[in-house]
Amino acid sequence: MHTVVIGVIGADVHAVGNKIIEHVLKKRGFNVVNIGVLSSQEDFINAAIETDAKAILVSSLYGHGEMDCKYMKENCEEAGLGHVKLYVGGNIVVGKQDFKEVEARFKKMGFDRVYPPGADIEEAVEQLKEDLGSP
Amino acid sequence: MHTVVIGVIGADVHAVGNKIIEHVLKKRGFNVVNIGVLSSQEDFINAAIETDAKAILVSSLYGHGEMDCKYMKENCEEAGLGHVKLYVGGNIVVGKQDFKEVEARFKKMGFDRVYPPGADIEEAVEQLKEDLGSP
Amino acid sequence: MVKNKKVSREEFERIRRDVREQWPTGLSEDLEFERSIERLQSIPREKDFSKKLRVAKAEGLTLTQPRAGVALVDEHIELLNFLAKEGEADLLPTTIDSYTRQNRHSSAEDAIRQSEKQKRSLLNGFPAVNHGVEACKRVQDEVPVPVQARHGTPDARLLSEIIHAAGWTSNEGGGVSYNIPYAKNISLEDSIRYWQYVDRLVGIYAENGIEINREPFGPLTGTLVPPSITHTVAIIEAILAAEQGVKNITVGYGQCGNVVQDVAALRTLDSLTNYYLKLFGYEDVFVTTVFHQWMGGFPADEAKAMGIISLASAVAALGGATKMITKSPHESQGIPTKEANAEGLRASKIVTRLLKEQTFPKAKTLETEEELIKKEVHSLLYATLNIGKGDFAEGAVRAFEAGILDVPFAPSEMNRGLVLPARDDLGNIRIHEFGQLPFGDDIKTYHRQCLERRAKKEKREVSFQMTIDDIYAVSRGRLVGGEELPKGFDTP
Amino acid sequence: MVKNKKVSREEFERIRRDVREQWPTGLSEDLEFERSIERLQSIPREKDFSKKLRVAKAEGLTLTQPRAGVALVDEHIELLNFLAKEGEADLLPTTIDSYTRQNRHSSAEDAIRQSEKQKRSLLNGFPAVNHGVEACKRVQDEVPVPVQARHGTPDARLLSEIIHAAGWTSNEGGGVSYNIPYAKNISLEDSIRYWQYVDRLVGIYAENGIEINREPFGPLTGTLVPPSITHTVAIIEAILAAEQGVKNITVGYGQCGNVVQDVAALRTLDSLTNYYLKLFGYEDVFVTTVFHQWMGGFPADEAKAMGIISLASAVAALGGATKMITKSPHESQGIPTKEANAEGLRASKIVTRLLKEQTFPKAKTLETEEELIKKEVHSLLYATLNIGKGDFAEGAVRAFEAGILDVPFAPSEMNRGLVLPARDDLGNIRIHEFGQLPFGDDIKTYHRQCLERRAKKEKREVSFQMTIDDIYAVSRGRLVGGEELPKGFDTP
Ligand code: B12
Ligand code: B12
Repeated sequence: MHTVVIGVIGADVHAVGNKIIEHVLKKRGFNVVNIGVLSSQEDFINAAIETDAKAILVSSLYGHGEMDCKYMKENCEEAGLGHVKLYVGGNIVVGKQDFKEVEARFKKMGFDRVYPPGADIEEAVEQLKEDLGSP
Repeated sequence: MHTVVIGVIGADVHAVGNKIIEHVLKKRGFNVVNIGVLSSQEDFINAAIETDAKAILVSSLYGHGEMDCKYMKENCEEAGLGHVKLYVGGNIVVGKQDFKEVEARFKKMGFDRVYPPGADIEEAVEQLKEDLGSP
Repeated sequence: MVKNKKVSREEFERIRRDVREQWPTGLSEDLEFERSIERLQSIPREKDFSKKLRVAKAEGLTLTQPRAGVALVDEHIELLNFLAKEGEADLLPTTIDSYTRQNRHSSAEDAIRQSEKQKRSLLNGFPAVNHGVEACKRVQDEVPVPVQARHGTPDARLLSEIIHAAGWTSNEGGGVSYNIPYAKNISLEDSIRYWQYVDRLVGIYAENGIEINREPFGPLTGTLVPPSITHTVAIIEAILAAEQGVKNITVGYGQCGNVVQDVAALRTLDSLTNYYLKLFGYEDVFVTTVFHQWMGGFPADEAKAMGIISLASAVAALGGATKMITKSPHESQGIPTKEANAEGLRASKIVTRLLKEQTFPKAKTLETEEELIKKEVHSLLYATLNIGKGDFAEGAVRAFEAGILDVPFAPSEMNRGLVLPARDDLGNIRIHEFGQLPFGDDIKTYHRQCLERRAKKEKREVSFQMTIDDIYAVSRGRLVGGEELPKGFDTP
Repeated sequence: MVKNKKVSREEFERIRRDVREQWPTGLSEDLEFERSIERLQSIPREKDFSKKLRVAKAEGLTLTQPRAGVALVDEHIELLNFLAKEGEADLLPTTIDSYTRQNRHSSAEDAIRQSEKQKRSLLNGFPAVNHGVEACKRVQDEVPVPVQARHGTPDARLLSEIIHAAGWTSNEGGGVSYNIPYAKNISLEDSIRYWQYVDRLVGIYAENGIEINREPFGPLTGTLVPPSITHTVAIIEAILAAEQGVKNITVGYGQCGNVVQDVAALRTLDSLTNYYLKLFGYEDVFVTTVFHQWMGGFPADEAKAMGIISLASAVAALGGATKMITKSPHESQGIPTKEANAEGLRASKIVTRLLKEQTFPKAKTLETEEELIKKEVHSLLYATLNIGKGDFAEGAVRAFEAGILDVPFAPSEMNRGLVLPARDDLGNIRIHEFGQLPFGDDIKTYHRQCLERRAKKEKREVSFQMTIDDIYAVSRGRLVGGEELPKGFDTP
């Protein structure tokens, strides 16, 4: 059973998607560590270290995602989590922007997968399984 | 009291605006000859000749206005009505088009004034009074 | 004088020969019944209007249907497919152009040529007669949902022959509803006869096991027509159609604006039509209703138009309409682009689907309004039947002559035009000049009281100016014309 | 333990000194009461929130108000003016950014600098504390309609000081409603104390003849919260505010989706708030209501979003809401452009104005729903008061601890999160797991019966999956999640 860390980054309190993601991932056989809303990069990183997680799924809904995720990949690497898959999803930038560009921006920041607003979590689980392989 | 001919040209049956235009023009002191809907160019011209009208106000709502108004100025001139003011209003072309262009098209066809969809008839009356001068 | 009597098969065939001669496309062999019946039998159920309406009624759904039609065939098919896919339309129309509606097929022919040359539609609809059966078959075959002809044609005999032979399973219109708002000096006797022919055609198909949907045009002039007047015309046309053998009828109504009046109108339209059909012995007619989104002048602003479209959708869904004719954000400007048309459709669709499980609750005010509509319709139908000496066809002709039936703002000279409507303080459409409408004093007093309440509120007399204000009101963002809002509270 | 007791002036002044030190802008001399009172007295009536609400209530109007806020002052003023002019907004907000909401003013400062550099707003709102009184005065002065701060700040003391000193006449929030949905581990005792301070500030202005409007945040998580739960929180906050001297309160409610439940909710929100304020001795509080357009997930399609926005507007108008918070066609995507925001506003505006004269009719189903909501609110308030030993402040804290008050999907650890809602067969929000809610068996049985009806229809058990389906439903174009429509009847 793979362990994954999920949470909502920054000063963001959008809790609904987070609760559903937890529910779906558990149902689909993951060991889910949910650090909830209002989580800092450190919270994510510490949780991943403590639980030996294989992936971190960052949610950002409220628009400050770009600022909150700055240097997250670098910080992960510094903490020895270079191997951990880094996903981000939600409404990760301010306003309605061309998703292709947004995706490119976040990929450049080191995220492995970037999801547009309202992305289907079931589909994301398939990709997660692909990326992580069998446990 | 100036006499003006009003009506709706072509195979057009939109009667509501026509009835209101009649009401407003009468209230504002015109002698109104209303030939109603489904009127041909000849109907307009004959009515103007018979009543010695100073202006013809063509309504076209249904979209065929451009075809129905073809050569109307020329036909007026031929009938000795070159001096009669020619106005057109309503939804005079098919679809939502840039009104500046539409206006230019109809002015080129010889119309003195061209009105956009939903034009305020009270304002048009002011312009009519200007154009015709005191009776 | 025209009578509400089934046209004999011999008579029908006699007229038919002349009708088919009206334009070369009428002579196509596809119009022979052996061929057309086979064609109609081959229509799959998901493209069959009657069948889709039956499912919708059973499921309590309100289906969406736009207006749409352009001059050329390929472009028209593309347009309809766009509306099915991007607009998620449940049903599709083919709006017929205005030359065809007046049987001016050679004007239409010119316009087709010009449209081809200029590569844009110069017609406000699809000239189905000019294009003929083959082209109409393509429309039916290449579009994924049921298609209906929608027009405004006093004499639609050839048009109807062609579209049904092509496999279209629904046709809008009627001898009154496609005359009074759509013509100037065609006699009602004539137009009723023309439409008896159209209905008889559908009846013949019915005898051969093919259920074609027919839809009287509900809103008439779409301009402040009180529900009882449009209902009466719809019921008369339903009866005339049923007599000719039509088995699947959709009666229509155009949004008035007061939600309670609208819901009352939708509910009574269904119940009264069923009641009168049965009363006069037409037992096996399947009745559905169609709600037309606001049929009067629209505001120029597109967002506001979307507001009206969605509000209308809520009323249709809560009122239980089986389908709804949608408008677009371009309504006040001109025939919509396909994109604008699809926007109107999608806004409509989500509202009807969100409200799918819900109905407007029974309430005292709703009951009162329903009772009023019923009483008025009873009066109008009684007087119509009376002046027709027991016959609804003759009755319709004579009732319009006498002003017993009278449609506000109609262009037809067959219409007396003595009735003047206006809104009351709540936005209900009431009558302030009754002309020759055969209403009792109780009804008249009620209307007057309602209007007096408004007059008092607005501190002015009930007058024609009030009616004019009401005609403009919606396009200016209000329902009841006249009253000014305090500064800072109205549109800037 | 926090008590529902007016904060003494000395205590207030003592706290005030610390509050003003939280960020340099707090030390502005404009915050001195002599200056701020003078400032507030100079606000013209057309820019005064309370006054405009009073007129709206008297006229039976539903006013429109968007969400809007960007990082920089000039851009923010431009945005608000655009929404007033092109959006015809009756009232304006200033939505505060999320760093400020968490009192992270130095993060906000960074983001302001970055926004200046990148020439686009990197903040999801206007950082009013960082900008300070002078800038906020400009907002008030350069915008033509009343302005309100809208945020989600558990500790909004400095923010509130600054905006009122700048002349803003309304402030949203409350000790419960700006904690439970907006925080994770701030204690309710703290947030209630913070908001007592904010209310006391408004009370001091009231003592000086200045009526400032306060608005508890109605929808809470905006996610399937049954009306009785949001109503109870609103009423508690109204009482807490009144105790501190607030005289003008707007209680709020977020659209559920079933029209009858929504209208019942709006009507009972008004009557219950007035009832309880009077019952507890707060006689002279002027109460209005605000309806929030659908607060859950929106569909991505803009036309469909417009449909929801307009439907919500119809409900608000018919339900008699005094104002309405509007959404935009960009809702599902991100903070709207000003154009998209204005579109939502205009669609909303026309619907509320068209329906201005109308109200939803009294009906049996409406009464039943109203009775249910009342009964539930009575139970919740009774239990809250009881556990608070007669005190609503202490009661609120202990009720959340005990799960007597419990908000579905809230992020706060102060919230038990045991309640699970789901829609019934008509789309009403019901409860399927009650947690510790103090409802009697009659209420619980009623909810369960409603849900059973749906379960039967959908041929499955009432479960968490049903709740999830309902959370997604509206964004997928349906209200009740789950049930499939026959082929050809749903979104392609
Ligand atoms: C009501 C209506 C109908 C009613 C008309 C009833 C009747 N017999 O009168 C019915 C339902 C029958 C109808 C039928 C059709 N209609 Co129609 N109809 C309308 C609608 C909704 C309102 C028109 C109206 O009465 N407005 C109120 C009056 C007071 O305003 P008005 O007519 O614009 O006139 C005022 C001003 O424009 C101005 N004015 C008018 N003429 C002139 C002339 C001069 C010189 C001046 C100065 C001013 C002026 O003053 C008038 C008084 O204030 C409009 C759309 C809209 N405006 O929202 C479509 C509209 C006009 N219809 C349209 C069409 C296409 C049709 C149909 C072909 C098909 C259809 N879509 O069903 C048929 C046509 C039948 C035919 N042969 O003509 C289109 C025209 C498209 C275009 N030009 O691109 C419109 C714009 C709708 C649309 N967007 O598709 N329609
Ligand atoms: C409900 C809601 C709220 C509630 C939240 C209650 C709560 N505590 O949970 C309340 C009312 C409190 C709220 C507040 C605010 N909100 Co809000 N809110 C919404 C809304 C309407 C729905 C969110 C939701 O619950 N959706 C349902 C869930 C199931 O979907 P989801 O969250 O999108 O998550 C799913 C997918 O995105 C995906 N997913 C999410 N994360 C990830 C991560 C990965 C790795 C993967 C694979 C998938 C994935 O899977 C999830 C499950 O299916 C959205 C708009 C919308 N979507 O329609 C705005 C929205 C998110 N909010 C927004 C904003 C700005 C705010 C506020 C700042 C201000 C405001 N406008 O009032 C505050 C923020 C407070 C804060 N500090 O965070 C903006 C964000 C703007 C932007 N990014 O440009 C939005 C988009 C609205 C808008 N258009 O302006 N909000």
